[in-house]
Amino acid sequence: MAVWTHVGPEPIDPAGVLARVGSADDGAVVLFVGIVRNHAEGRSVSGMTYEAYTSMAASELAALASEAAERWQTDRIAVVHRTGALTLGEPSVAIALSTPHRAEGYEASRWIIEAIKERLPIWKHEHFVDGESRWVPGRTPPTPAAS
Amino acid sequence: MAVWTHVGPEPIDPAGVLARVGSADDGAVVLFVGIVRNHAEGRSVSGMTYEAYTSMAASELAALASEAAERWQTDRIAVVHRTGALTLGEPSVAIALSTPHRAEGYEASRWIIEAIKERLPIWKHEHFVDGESRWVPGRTPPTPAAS
Amino acid sequence: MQVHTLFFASYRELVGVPRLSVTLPGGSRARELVVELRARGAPFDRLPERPGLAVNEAWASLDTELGPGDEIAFIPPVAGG
Amino acid sequence: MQVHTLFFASYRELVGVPRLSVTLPGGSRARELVVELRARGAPFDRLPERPGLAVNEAWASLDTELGPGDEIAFIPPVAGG
Repeated sequence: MAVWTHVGPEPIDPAGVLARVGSADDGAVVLFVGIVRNHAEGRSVSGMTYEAYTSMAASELAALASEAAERWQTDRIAVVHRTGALTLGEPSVAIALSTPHRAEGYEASRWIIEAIKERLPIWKHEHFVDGESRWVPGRTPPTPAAS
Repeated sequence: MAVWTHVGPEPIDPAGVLARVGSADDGAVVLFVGIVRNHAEGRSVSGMTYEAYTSMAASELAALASEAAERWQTDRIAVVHRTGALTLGEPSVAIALSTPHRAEGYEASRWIIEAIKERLPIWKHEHFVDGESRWVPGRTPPTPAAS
Repeated sequence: MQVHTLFFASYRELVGVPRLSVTLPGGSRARELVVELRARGAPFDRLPERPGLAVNEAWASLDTELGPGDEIAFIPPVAGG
Repeated sequence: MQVHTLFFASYRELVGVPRLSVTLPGGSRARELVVELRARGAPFDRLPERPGLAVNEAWASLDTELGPGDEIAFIPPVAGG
């Protein structure tokens, strides 16, 4: 088994991501799926376009999944982030992992989605039903430690 | 949509449980799957038999899922617990739910699996590779508040 | 009055049967049922003095009052999940 | 030396182009690139003085030293997930 990650425009099949993890050593599987929802801050949303610096997002995602693998001692991790125009209800991100015990599974899953939001060079353009759109406010990207 | 729960001997299909949740109002889906693993406390396990007070386990599971639904304000919850003889790697429990935001999804999922372990009248008979078996040590069942 | 007992998992193995009907005086509480069973000697005296209990599929205590036809389950420490 | 800049999302919209090659003195740091671009006036003066940066797909700062052919991305606040 090995850590698997992908960034790209292909539709995400959560069950397929789920099928990439699990082992006879593991007692717990946790899957997180982020989906495009129909409202944001009280406004009706019609869709979301994900722009990415794809090559860097892919290497950052691989790096953070490896960090999680080392920290929680499991290589049964699969993470995919979608790019491009998504309609309501479509998955934008899916994180599947399996671990011997459940506590570490929930922890690792949560850590990965937070790290994705902090470290992946990806941006969301939110389209509202009223025809307006905006870049979703994001987080200051990381800077390297002073050398 | 409505809370769905089941206790019974049918094999669990995690993708099918996952498919029962999700809504255009929700931005997050969390699935937890508990599986029979090949070791426990350093011993090799060959399988696990789940005995249940099935009718009561079913009503307790429905009750705790409804509690979670009220507490986290989502009726997109599906939970199934299996009974009978399971082989290594088979799911014993699956919990799928969707919520507007991810924090509540992880919280609700974790709360449900802990409540299952505290409140469902279910027992595990663990079979070891060396031929021995034992009832897995459990938790003192709840007692009603003094009236 | 007659009540119906159920024994699960390790308690079922202890007493050797999964169920048993018991006659008790009217107005008995669960405590009286446990005492009555344990007084029968082996194998029922292997049951704990204060087992986990459910009456009619609801969690109960030794103080829970019983009625005719009630189903009383003896519940060992639970281990679902 | 020549370096290659990339502008994403809101920064791409601000400057109107997704990429641009820029000639800088050898030994320049990212700071000099930002200053050079902003000095060009509209629309480049809309870029912030301290944008998020990546050099060759690694997170960088204004102090990061640049080399010939480097790819420098201007990274607005990120919002994946």
